[in-house]
Amino acid sequence: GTTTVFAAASLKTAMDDLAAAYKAQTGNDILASFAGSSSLARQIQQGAPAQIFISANPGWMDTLEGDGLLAESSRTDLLLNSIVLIAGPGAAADLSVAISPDLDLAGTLADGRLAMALVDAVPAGIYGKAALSSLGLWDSVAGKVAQADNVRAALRLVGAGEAPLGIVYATDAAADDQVRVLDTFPADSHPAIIYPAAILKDGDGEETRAAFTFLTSEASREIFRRHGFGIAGE
Amino acid sequence: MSLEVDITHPLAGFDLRVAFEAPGGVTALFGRSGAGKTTVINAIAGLLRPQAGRILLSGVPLFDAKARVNLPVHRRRLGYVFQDGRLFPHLSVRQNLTYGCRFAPRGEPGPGLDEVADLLGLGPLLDRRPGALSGGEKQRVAFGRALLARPGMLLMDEPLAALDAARKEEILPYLERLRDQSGLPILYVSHSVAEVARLATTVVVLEAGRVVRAGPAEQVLSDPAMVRQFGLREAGAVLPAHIARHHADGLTELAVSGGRLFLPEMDQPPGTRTRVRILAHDVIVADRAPEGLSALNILPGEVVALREGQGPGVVVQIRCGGDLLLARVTRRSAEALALAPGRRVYAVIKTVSIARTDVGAG
Amino acid sequence: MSLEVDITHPLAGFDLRVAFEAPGGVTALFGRSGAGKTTVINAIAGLLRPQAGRILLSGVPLFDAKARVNLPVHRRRLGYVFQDGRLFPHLSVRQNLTYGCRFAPRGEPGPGLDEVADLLGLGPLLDRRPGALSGGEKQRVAFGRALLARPGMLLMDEPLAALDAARKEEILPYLERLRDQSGLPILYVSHSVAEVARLATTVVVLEAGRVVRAGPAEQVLSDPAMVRQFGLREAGAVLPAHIARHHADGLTELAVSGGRLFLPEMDQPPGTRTRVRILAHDVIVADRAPEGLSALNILPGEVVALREGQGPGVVVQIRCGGDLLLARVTRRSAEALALAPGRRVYAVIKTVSIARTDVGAG
Amino acid sequence: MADWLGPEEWQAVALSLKVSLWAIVLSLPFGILTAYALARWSFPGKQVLNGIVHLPLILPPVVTGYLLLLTFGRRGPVGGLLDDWFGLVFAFRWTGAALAAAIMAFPLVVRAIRLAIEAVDPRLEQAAATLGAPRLWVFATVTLPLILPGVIAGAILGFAKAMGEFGATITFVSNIPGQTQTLPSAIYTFLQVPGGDASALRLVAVSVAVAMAALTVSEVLARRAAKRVSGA
Amino acid sequence: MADWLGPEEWQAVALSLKVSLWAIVLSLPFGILTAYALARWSFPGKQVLNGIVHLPLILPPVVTGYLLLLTFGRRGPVGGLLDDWFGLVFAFRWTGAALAAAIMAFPLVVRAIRLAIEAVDPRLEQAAATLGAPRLWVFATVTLPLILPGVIAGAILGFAKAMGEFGATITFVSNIPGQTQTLPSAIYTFLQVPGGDASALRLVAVSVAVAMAALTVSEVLARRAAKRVSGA
Ligand SMILES: Nc1ncnc2c1ncn2[C@@H]1O[C@H](COP(=O)(O)OP(=O)(O)OP(=O)(O)O)[C@@H](O)[C@H]1O
Ligand SMILES: Nc1ncnc2c1ncn2[C@@H]1O[C@H](COP(=O)(O)OP(=O)(O)OP(=O)(O)O)[C@@H](O)[C@H]1O
Ligand SMILES: [Mg+2]
Ligand SMILES: [Mg+2]
Repeated sequence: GTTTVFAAASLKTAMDDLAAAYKAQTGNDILASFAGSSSLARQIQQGAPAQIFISANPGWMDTLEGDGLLAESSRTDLLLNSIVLIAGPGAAADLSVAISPDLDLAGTLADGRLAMALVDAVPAGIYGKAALSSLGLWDSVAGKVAQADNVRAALRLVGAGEAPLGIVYATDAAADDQVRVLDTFPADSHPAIIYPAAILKDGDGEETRAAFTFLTSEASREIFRRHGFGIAGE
Repeated sequence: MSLEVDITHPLAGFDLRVAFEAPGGVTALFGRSGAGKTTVINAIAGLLRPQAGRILLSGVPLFDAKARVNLPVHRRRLGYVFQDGRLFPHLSVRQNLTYGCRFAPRGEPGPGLDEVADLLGLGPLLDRRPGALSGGEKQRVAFGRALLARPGMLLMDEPLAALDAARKEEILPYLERLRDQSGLPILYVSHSVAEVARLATTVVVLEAGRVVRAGPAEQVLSDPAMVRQFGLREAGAVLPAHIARHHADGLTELAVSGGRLFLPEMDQPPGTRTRVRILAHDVIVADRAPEGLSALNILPGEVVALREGQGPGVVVQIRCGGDLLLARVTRRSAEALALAPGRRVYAVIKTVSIARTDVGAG
Repeated sequence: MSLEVDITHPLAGFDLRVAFEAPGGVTALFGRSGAGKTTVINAIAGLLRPQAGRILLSGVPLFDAKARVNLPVHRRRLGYVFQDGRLFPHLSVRQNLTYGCRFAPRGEPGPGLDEVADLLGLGPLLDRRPGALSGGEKQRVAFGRALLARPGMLLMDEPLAALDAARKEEILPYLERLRDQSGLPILYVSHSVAEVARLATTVVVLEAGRVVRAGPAEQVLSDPAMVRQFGLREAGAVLPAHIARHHADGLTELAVSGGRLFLPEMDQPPGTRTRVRILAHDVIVADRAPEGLSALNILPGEVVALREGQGPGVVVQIRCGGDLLLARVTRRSAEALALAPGRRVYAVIKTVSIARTDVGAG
Repeated sequence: MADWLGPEEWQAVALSLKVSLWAIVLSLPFGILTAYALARWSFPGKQVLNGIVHLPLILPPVVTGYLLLLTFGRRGPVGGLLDDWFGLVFAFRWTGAALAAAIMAFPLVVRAIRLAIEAVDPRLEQAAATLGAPRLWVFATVTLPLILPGVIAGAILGFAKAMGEFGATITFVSNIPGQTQTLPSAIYTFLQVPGGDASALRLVAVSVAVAMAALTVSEVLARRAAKRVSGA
Repeated sequence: MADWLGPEEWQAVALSLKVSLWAIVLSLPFGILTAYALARWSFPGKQVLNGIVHLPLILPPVVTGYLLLLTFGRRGPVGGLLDDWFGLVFAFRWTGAALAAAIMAFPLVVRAIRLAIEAVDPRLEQAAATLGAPRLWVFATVTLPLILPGVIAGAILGFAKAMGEFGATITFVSNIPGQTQTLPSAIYTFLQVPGGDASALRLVAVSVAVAMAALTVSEVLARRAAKRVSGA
């Protein structure tokens, strides 16, 4: 049997490994469709043939829950992530900063840009804006933010040196050797970055449950950890 | 088969109002450049919807503004040889020629592809595309294409204009045969009075969008008032005649009301009715029966009228038997011969000047 | 100004190999449909690059395959009147006419827009677009457009084919004046022998891509061997002549080597050299001096040769003075008059049959 | 090269080809009809039709995809009917990807064909009519051959567009490997993960190679068609 | 209507218009030149040029955007030169958005114009040459007026495409309100968040209205140009 998982695009590598492990363990397939959480959520609203949804954005999961599309009490917070401030070839090589309310982020940027995902739309951007705001830095840099349509594009702006600094997920920063992490935003500076997962009502069934259980198993958590994610509830 | 046209169609700067009847045979539309000939043909073919009026073919309305009849082009079955060719550039000459065959009524008699290609000298060109044809070759393909569609009527807009004399000499007799044998009515636009005289049974003269003269070819072509339309050189008379007999030396003797005329041998058997065109400038007037002349045709007659032109010429109308001949002489000769109404004269016509082109079956 | 053409250009199914010289004046390219006339003109204009050979204008190479010379079209300054019009559809008639003016060499004499529009009767059409013109109107615009570009030479491909006789009568004298006064050399394609005879100083006859005859117009047109090219009706002789005097009754007296000829009044002053064309079928042969005839032109002469055709006709070559006349008579008349070489005869020519169209300045 | 791409990637290539070809097969007939209507007929609502045809070009692809999802999704008004009547399901199937690609390519196809139709001399069609040919026959034997270069241009533009279409497709039919994961979706997926750039680049290369091959073939075909018309 | 959209949204509308118009202004001359070269000349590398022109259609927009970033970014080879020589900066500027839109629209512009050029009867250009007109003049006075309907069609296709372009733009110049936030970026932003559909819809309506207006104007212009040519 095959279980179709709709997963946020940033989970691609982890999910590939998980699918392989699941196949080895059970002989069954996990088929993952990766896209933006918003697209996936809308598709689920329109009756997509998915059994499990892993969102990067709790808001969309809330929406589906409100629509009654989730299987009863299956929603669980699966993963955690953090956001970091990164520098790329566009910044001074010896630049080092520590994130604090005193940080002169605008001065450090000078006439450069701070690359982020869309600050009002894409989770990484929303978290980043929240963090900067709670640190009291947002107003000084708001005019210097270059917003990309997803966090990978923001990472690429920094990687290509077009923007000296950026704010991305720790998971993304870790895997890119063009950029280095300057500092991690304190966990209390922004809402917890949670990837909720749930079984979809229409896709509920024995096999789906089995796959879902696998995704939340310790073996899976190990794989997620390997890809840099935190595990919710740890 | 007769065509009745009565239409009005105002254009910016040009106002078409024509009414005429084409009673079968070949009807020539004659008129100066810009007189409206193509516009009339377009209306008949259905490519132009006249503002008002009607067009009947054998009594059946092709178009009737009042009755809101407007037969679609492809249902009119009129073979149109366009002034501008309009060959299909993507089809070979053969495909162009046979384009209409599929829609030809089954069993309709008519020439086949080979016959037409032969007549028009298109044999070696059948596999070429129109882009690789000369101007005259294109015109011939356009003619063949219309013919092979087995139309109920042919509309020909200057179909021979780009052709050399020799090629014309091959096609004209074919058109005559079409007219005489198949009874296919033809509406024919041409600037060549010789062509018109040879082919037309009816002539319609257009001027600035109006019909200024219409009627049987003999009458219109012999009308001295039409000299301006046809040009001085082409003024002449058309006489009805019949073939009296064929002579051994290759001459055919024709009987006209005023006497006998000798002509290069004709195909038709004795007794056939025909028409003879005698150009005014081919007629010499003599006051006595001339002798020792190479001209074989000498008709006695009586001067009916003299009409002076702008130049030094005078047009003399001579009654020979029941018919009227026209002759153009200089004023000096008119005086020398004391030409005046009532004077008895002889009209001298060179045999060979009644050329093949000027004879047509009536 | 002289044009030298010597080119080879094989096409699929058609092989062009022509060499001729056009020594100024009007050179007529004559030949059947598909003979290669347009192809030759295209090569001269530079629209077609011949495979080999060369084209010189006044000694300057426009094209020379060996020397790798191939002047671009716009630098050749040849006014081309296309067989297929090629008017600019997006420009008004006025803009079409003046298109080339900008590139005309400054100070070059030539007619202005008004003059050309007047001559060609285009006045009322100046603000129309070509799409709203009749076939003949288009042809006239094409002619005017080429003229107004003040070209160094005119290439005219059947420029008058779609025109009525009256319009032709207006344009031909203009072309004659162009030829005589401006010295503009013209290469002229036409199927009309009358036009060619009137205009051409040189005639080049093409057949299937080869030059079969080339030379001064008088010689080529009077050559009985060319009868097949020009058609029987157009066979005739061209005689050099000069104007002797103008008579009060509107006749002009011409002197030819064999005597005097009377003609409708001509413009030129006495003494002007000119040419007269006399068609074979316009000549009557008499064995005695005829009397009481309206024909004013009677030239005494001597039969040189008789040439029998396929039909009942005989072509009689008559020496009148230093020139040769051609006459077509029936075999019956030839026998009746006992025509034979050496026989003294009279050639009777109707004055008016030497029409204006057949006279041109030599 | 077989092991240069993984099986999932080969699947994406095959699927993209299938989707693009079907997109063209789907949009050509409608494209020709629409182009003809816009070029030759006048009818009320012509400007509206013209606008609708251009919509996919104007709207961000995501919006088009979303509208498709709302209309042709299983719960959408049209999607439900098609499913009930013909058993035709677009949502989350390769058929949906083909539909999305066809719709995105449609304005390009229509424009190219329309330009070609407008360049056809109506006097040739008139000539065909005088020879007795009814309208449809005239269209098939005169108009269509004459606009062939335009049709080919439209088809190739549409094909290229379909090969590159991403936004509307992923929004409408999602990104399910083997079912709706086209080349661009696969490229997107690789671009979303760390270290995926090399894989993405490989797929881009494949995509470009396929499209270039199609382009070259189309040029040859179009030149041949044009040569026929020029008649030399 | 002024308070139907917020000031930031008005900015996006204005910016989108500016970007699209410049994109067309930018791509038309190059488009005409390229189309002419592809239609009329033969030169080595013609197929390669043809391929490059079509690339933006084939590549997923994100890839195009990324390539633009690498080429025209401040640190890119061309971007650096343009900055040094002309002070022309594309990265994070509206100029970059215009460049991205122009490049995405380019294949459409070129195809439309090329089809029009191929439909021009070269015998008319020959006729102009016999009248003494040098090539460039022939182009300006004969070819160009005759292809005007095609140029207009290309321009409007390009404009529509530019109005809808999103992927390449946001990847290249990102989304900076007031500077590079075009309508599609704004629409995308709204679509990403739950409950943003209504706002997105408002912007879609504006975008469609603008494009329809442009479309209608272009149709009128093109019809006028075509009428001139048909000559009636
Ligand atoms: N669309 C139009 N608008 C205005 N006038 C027009 C239009 N089409 C044709 N005409 C005019 O109508 C007149 C008649 O044109 P038509 O083509 O019928 O002439 P024609 O007798 O065939 O001439 P030709 O012998 O030169 O072919 C011409 O003066 C022409 O300029
Ligand atoms: N591209 C081509 N390929 C092969 N043959 C051609 C090509 N173009 C023209 N021809 C042939 O060359 C010959 C000469 O053509 P051309 O146009 O020069 O004739 P023309 O003397 O002008 O005839 P017309 O009086 O009919 O205009 C014709 O037989 C024509 O079929
Ligand atoms: Mg006409
Ligand atoms: Mg020719």
